[in-house]
Amino acid sequence: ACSGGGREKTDESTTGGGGNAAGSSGYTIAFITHETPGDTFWDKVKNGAQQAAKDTGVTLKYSNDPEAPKQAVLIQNAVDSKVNGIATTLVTPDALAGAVKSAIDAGIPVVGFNSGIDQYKKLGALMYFGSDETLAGTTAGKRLAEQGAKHPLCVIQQTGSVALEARCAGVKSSVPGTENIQVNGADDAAVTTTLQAKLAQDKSIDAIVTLGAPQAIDAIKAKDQSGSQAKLVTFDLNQEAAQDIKDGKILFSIDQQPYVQGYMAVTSLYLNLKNGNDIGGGNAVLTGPSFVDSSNIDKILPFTKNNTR
Amino acid sequence: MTDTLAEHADSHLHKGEPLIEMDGVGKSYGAIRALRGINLRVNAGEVTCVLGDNGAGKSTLIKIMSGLHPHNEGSLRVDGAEVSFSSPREALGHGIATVYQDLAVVSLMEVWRNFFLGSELTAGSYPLAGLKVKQMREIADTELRKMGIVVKDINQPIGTLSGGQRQCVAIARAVYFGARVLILDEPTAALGVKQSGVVLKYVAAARDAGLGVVFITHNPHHAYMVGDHFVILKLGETALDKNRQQVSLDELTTQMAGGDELAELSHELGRQ
Amino acid sequence: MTDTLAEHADSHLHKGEPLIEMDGVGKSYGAIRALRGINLRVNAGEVTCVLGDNGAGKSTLIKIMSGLHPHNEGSLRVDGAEVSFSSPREALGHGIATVYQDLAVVSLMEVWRNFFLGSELTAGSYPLAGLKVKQMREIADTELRKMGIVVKDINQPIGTLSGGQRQCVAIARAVYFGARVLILDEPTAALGVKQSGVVLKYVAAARDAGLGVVFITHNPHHAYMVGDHFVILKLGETALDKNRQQVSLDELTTQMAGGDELAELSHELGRQ
Amino acid sequence: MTQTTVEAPAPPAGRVRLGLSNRLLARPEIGALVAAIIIFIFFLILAPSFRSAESFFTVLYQSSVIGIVAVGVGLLMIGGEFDLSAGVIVYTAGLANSMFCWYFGVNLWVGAFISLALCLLIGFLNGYLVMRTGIPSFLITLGTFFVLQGANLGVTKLVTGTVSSTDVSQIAGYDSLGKVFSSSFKVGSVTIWTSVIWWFLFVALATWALQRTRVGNWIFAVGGNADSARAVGVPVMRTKIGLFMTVSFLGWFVGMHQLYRFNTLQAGGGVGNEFIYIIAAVVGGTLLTGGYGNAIGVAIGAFIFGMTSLGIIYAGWDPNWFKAFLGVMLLLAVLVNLYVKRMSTMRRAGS
Amino acid sequence: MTQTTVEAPAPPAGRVRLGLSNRLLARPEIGALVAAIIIFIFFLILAPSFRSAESFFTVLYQSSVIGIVAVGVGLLMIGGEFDLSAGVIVYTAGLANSMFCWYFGVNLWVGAFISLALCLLIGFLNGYLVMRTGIPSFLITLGTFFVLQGANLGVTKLVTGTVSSTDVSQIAGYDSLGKVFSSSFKVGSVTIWTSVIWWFLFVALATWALQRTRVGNWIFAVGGNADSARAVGVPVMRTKIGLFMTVSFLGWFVGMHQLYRFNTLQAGGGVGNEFIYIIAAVVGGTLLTGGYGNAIGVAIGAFIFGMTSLGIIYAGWDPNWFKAFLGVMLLLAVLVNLYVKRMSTMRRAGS
Ligand SMILES: Nc1ncnc2c1ncn2[C@@H]1O[C@H](COP(=O)(O)OP(=O)(O)OP(=O)(O)O)[C@@H](O)[C@H]1O
Ligand SMILES: Nc1ncnc2c1ncn2[C@@H]1O[C@H](COP(=O)(O)OP(=O)(O)OP(=O)(O)O)[C@@H](O)[C@H]1O
Ligand SMILES: [Mg+2]
Ligand SMILES: [Mg+2]
Repeated sequence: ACSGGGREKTDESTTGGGGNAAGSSGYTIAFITHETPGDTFWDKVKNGAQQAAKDTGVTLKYSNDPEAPKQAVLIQNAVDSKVNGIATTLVTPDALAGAVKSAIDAGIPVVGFNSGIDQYKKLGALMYFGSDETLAGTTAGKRLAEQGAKHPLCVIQQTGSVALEARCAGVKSSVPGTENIQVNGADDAAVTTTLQAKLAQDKSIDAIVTLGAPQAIDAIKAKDQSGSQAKLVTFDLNQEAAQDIKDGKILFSIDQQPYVQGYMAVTSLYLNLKNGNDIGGGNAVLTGPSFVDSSNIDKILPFTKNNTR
Repeated sequence: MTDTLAEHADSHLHKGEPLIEMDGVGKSYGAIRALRGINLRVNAGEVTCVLGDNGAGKSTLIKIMSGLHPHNEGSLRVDGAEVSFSSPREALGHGIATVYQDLAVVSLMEVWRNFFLGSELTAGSYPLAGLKVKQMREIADTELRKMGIVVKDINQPIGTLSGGQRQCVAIARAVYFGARVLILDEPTAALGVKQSGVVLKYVAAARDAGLGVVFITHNPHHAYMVGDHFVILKLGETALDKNRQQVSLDELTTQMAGGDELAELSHELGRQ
Repeated sequence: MTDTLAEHADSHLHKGEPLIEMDGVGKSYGAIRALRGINLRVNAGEVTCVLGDNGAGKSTLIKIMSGLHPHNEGSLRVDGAEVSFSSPREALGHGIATVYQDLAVVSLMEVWRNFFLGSELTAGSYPLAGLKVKQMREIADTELRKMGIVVKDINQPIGTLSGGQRQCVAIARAVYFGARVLILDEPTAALGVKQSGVVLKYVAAARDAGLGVVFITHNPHHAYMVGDHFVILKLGETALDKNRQQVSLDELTTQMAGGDELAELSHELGRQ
Repeated sequence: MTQTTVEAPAPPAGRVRLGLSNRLLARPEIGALVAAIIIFIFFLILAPSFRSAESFFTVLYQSSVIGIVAVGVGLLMIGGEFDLSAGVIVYTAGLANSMFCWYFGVNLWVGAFISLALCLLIGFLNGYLVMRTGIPSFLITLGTFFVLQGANLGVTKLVTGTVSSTDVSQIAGYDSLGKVFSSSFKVGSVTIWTSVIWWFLFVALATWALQRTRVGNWIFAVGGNADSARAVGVPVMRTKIGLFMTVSFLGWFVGMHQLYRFNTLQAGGGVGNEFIYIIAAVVGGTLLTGGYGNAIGVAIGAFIFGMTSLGIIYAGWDPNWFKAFLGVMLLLAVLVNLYVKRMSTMRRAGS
Repeated sequence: MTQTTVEAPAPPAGRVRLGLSNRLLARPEIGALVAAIIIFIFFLILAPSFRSAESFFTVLYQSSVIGIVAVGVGLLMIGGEFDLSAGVIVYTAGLANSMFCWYFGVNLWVGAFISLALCLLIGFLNGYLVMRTGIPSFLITLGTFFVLQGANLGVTKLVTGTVSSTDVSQIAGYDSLGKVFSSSFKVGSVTIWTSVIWWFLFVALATWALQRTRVGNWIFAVGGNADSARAVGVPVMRTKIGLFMTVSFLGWFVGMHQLYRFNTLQAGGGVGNEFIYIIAAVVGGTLLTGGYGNAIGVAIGAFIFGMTSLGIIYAGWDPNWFKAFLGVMLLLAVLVNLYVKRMSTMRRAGS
């Protein structure tokens, strides 16, 4: 019995097709993030890195821990494993400085990505690919302000996360009326009811900024329930969120192009090892922020289905 | 009392017929050998007294009969058929009810719930059948009163009763549910003179109703008052196995004390 | 035995001098009144027997003396000074050692650790002082052997001992640490004839060493063998309070049974 | 046959009949109820936007999503065991249903039943391993928790290539399943979710089972003293395994609700909720060591948790301090519960 | 004075002297040790990059950070209580020190002592509330956990305006404190952190205290049966409060290490670690219900956890399945531990 809505059976792996076997170039690269497991954003970063590893024939070792001290141990772990290069996020640069230094002392090139744009040079990382969380927030805030938002609600789905707080701080710097709220990102029902409660408590909220695509979906549900007219914008994308942008339920998304972050971090290390290249010529390479809205969603929608945007 | 025992006793019991037979039964905890080569018969309408020093293996013996621990050696037959109980539930299914020395009560549960635990009265037999709560409360209360125990509130947690009162609940329960065999491990240890008397009467009544009774006690007077058959254990082995006709109270006392220490004691204390 | 008691007994004890005095003591659990208007003296060199039915309040009475529960009414004096113990530790500090009915042992701990629990032998007095492990093992072993209990391994958890063996550890401990007053709550209940004899000898020895002894038992024979003074409780109140000179064994038995039920029982069972 | 008789003594004085108010006070859930009312009034006073029927039903909805699983967890805790996998199994259930049907293109009902079978199997395994190995359930279910968490992520990634399940709203069976598990209706301006009604039903069933059935008796017994229970003939193993399976059944139920309400599920969801269930049970008066508690109390506990966590939002307090407020409120609830219970035993005994 | 004498009976046969191998097998930590060795060999075979001294010391370092607090948590669990605030208190300690000194511009040593006092106070409060109210420690410390979590975030935001503390490396006292809490030295190519040495020291101290001191005896007793312990004169309240304070002292110690190694701390850190400590203790053979366990076992448990979580990464296994691997390894460790313990009691009894 075949029902509609299922998998499109002809649709074979789109990211496959040709390329090198992993490991064929002989390099091993450690790829370390502060991901909380199961996050859609990081999934795309990982996808980019894996694709790059495939394209360049590099063996990729992915690991992650949201707590800085543990991330430092993961970097140490990579050094012990004598990898050829390390790509790491630098969300807490001060805390990671020691570990990065020990990698550099061991002669392993380090590339920063996603966060740490101001400090990566100081720490001794060669290159940087990413946006800047504060900058992304500021840009989003500016565009919201243009739309007339005075009192946005910034939804933090992981308590105490430095990166998420920076995004909200950015929004606030553009729209001083910004207010933060903490939700339990691991439970959609809890996110929805918390937002419902907040919208009921403060009727003057005229915009919601979610910091992850799944929370944007929950926010739509909460808006429906509480009859709020607040505008909704989000960071990052997934298939549903992209569809909602197309449907006009989400105003726009601030896309940092996570796939590019992962892809470039690996590729740049490969090029550096192989060819001594220095992408960006000593300056950070920005992967965002770029806006996804009704004007360009049609072009982007197919890519979100591949989980590459 | 009469009612209870008569009502619940299996009506097919014939006095003297063997209910439980043990042949060369042995039991080890890990490698501590607590019991070895025990031969014992529990007959309908008779009281078998098991006596012995502390640590002799009495409790271990009755735990085998009641299905709490399986035996390692020898054979155990119930009604002629060889069994090895895997749980006390099976033993209860054969009408074997036990009072354990280390009380099997659940402190936080009400007195009446403890009384009926594992043998609840229900409106049907399926697990979610409703309990006949009122009836159970009444029965528990009545049975306890027969032993001279009046609890202030049958709904109070059994943990708030005194040691002896708790013991009485365990005894009343076993008497009520023991249809064929009643096993009592030092039931009178924590009891006052009056309650002890009641228990002895119960034992006699059970015997008279045709049940097989196994009675463990350290009190030779109590044992001799009701026993038909006496087994003394020593370090896990049978040291004496005699019928009432073959042994006198004095002999029993002496054997239990492992010599004539008691007489010596009275002498030594120099008071009598 | 002699050594232990003589060694540990407070040398300032004078026979007949009051160690514990209770005046109109009462105790309620929540609003259940377990005890009321109790007057009791525990004298040096005398054995005070407390007798009574199940639930009469005997254990409650001794728990007050040993500091486990504070009393609600009346006054408790130790060595003439009014006290209200806030913990058993304080009572122990006054040389009052107790054997509780619901055994105060920690199942998972080794036999010797249980023996010395709360009164460890250490190289110094500060809390992190090293334990004299070897010595403690030896003493525990010796004291148990004196009671006729030989455990296979003094390092085994006390939970693996039989009920009676555990009781013996508790008694041996109290005897060893009781410097002035020894309180025993149904110590012989779980014990065999031989071990009961040993306990009675201990009681006598403690008395002779000048200690005050409080002895709770349901066995009138045991009580009369060693007692100097008899108190019977009934529903939390004193029902009888007599010296040895004023009461005979038969009278005591009759009183404990609440009438002449025991004789009637023997008759009824029709066996004697 | 009867030569000896024992006569029952005359009924003495001192037998207690409790008055209505005392009988009420003696109920074990009364403490939690009083705590809930105090917190409720507290938020009514402090949070103006809390004072509407809509808010109340939002709180009820949130409580029901916690409360349905918490009832099972509460029963299990009364039975003396823990289940740390109760949080993730909700997502396992939803993910299994959604991905199975998407991958094989079958009706969602088929997937729902397969998911149910899977959950019951997990519950059975939890219970069986606990009983067979003698390893504490805390550890066994911690293992299951990790394994399910890993499998949720690993399998989802394998099947869909992303870390969330695909949208089920276009697959056959979606509408009927949605009706069963996640419909809502309006009464005036208020939205009432059927999950709330299901929650009440489960609580009522659990209450009745605990108090009025043989199985309930067994649950108290195995939690209070498993050895004693076994000795008097309670089938300890069956009872405990049944409890584990009850938890996973209820987890499955909420998983269905989440799936059909949100259409897609994140593979990393549910982590941390296992403790919310335990908190609800304990705040509702369940003893952590087993053998004591009741289903209504657990429901009130879930309500207290849901009300507090949303109430802080309704009150508009500084979100940075959210957890601190939550902690203080929970401690207060437990203290009130304890205090009322003490009072009630005093009065009961005294009457 | 002595008229009556009791003679000791002649020593009978059957007294047991254990052989060396049996004495070894009888030690309670042997099960955990065997499990650790099996997992170690397992990773040696499967993960090439695990086979270096550097990796081993990285694992040791990671284990020490878990292990130091876990020793305290293990002692507390032997004493029959839980501390769920043990994870966040590490960060509370570090944050308090760093922000106090930054805000008031004082020497870091002053802040370190103030932070120590604060932690000891929290530990004391935990213990005091547990003993006084009779509410289970699980709940009380859950409350503390929430409160500290909220306060960490709230205060940090208030003081620094961000969610991490400011860099301490420029404040006076940084170098000397760094020497004490987070220095390292090189032996060949291997970096050895002093935290590993501190960990060994604390384990040795705890082992000795448990086995050879009066306090150790009390800890076992209050955990095994608090009522019985009280009845024979053990100061239960003092012992338990002391245990809670030990945990918070060790939490403070690790907090200092984190601060002086990483210079800044995230305000949201430490959440979830409380369970890692408990897991380490339980994998190391500590009984969840109290009264049994030992410090070396807990240390081995921490090592197993550290080794497994890093070993999976050294082996380069699919990170999506990380948790699943972790769960399976932990279950295996517990099973091996149990199996060895059973074997050893058999042999011990049999000898
Ligand atoms: N679970 C157990 N593990 C190890 N040894 C045990 C266990 N239970 C009992 N034993 C040992 O088996 C022997 C017999 O114990 P049992 O309890 O049968 O004695 P008993 O005759 O009932 O003694 P008492 O009169 O003191 O109750 C004792 O030496 C005891 O230490
Ligand atoms: N913790 C408690 N809470 C409430 N009631 C209690 C408590 N402990 C004892 N009681 C009640 O107090 C009364 C006296 O109990 P106690 O234990 O002192 O009796 P006892 O004389 O020692 O009896 P036994 O001979 O059976 O040991 C009993 O009615 C008992 O139910
Ligand atoms: Mg016995
Ligand atoms: Mg008593």
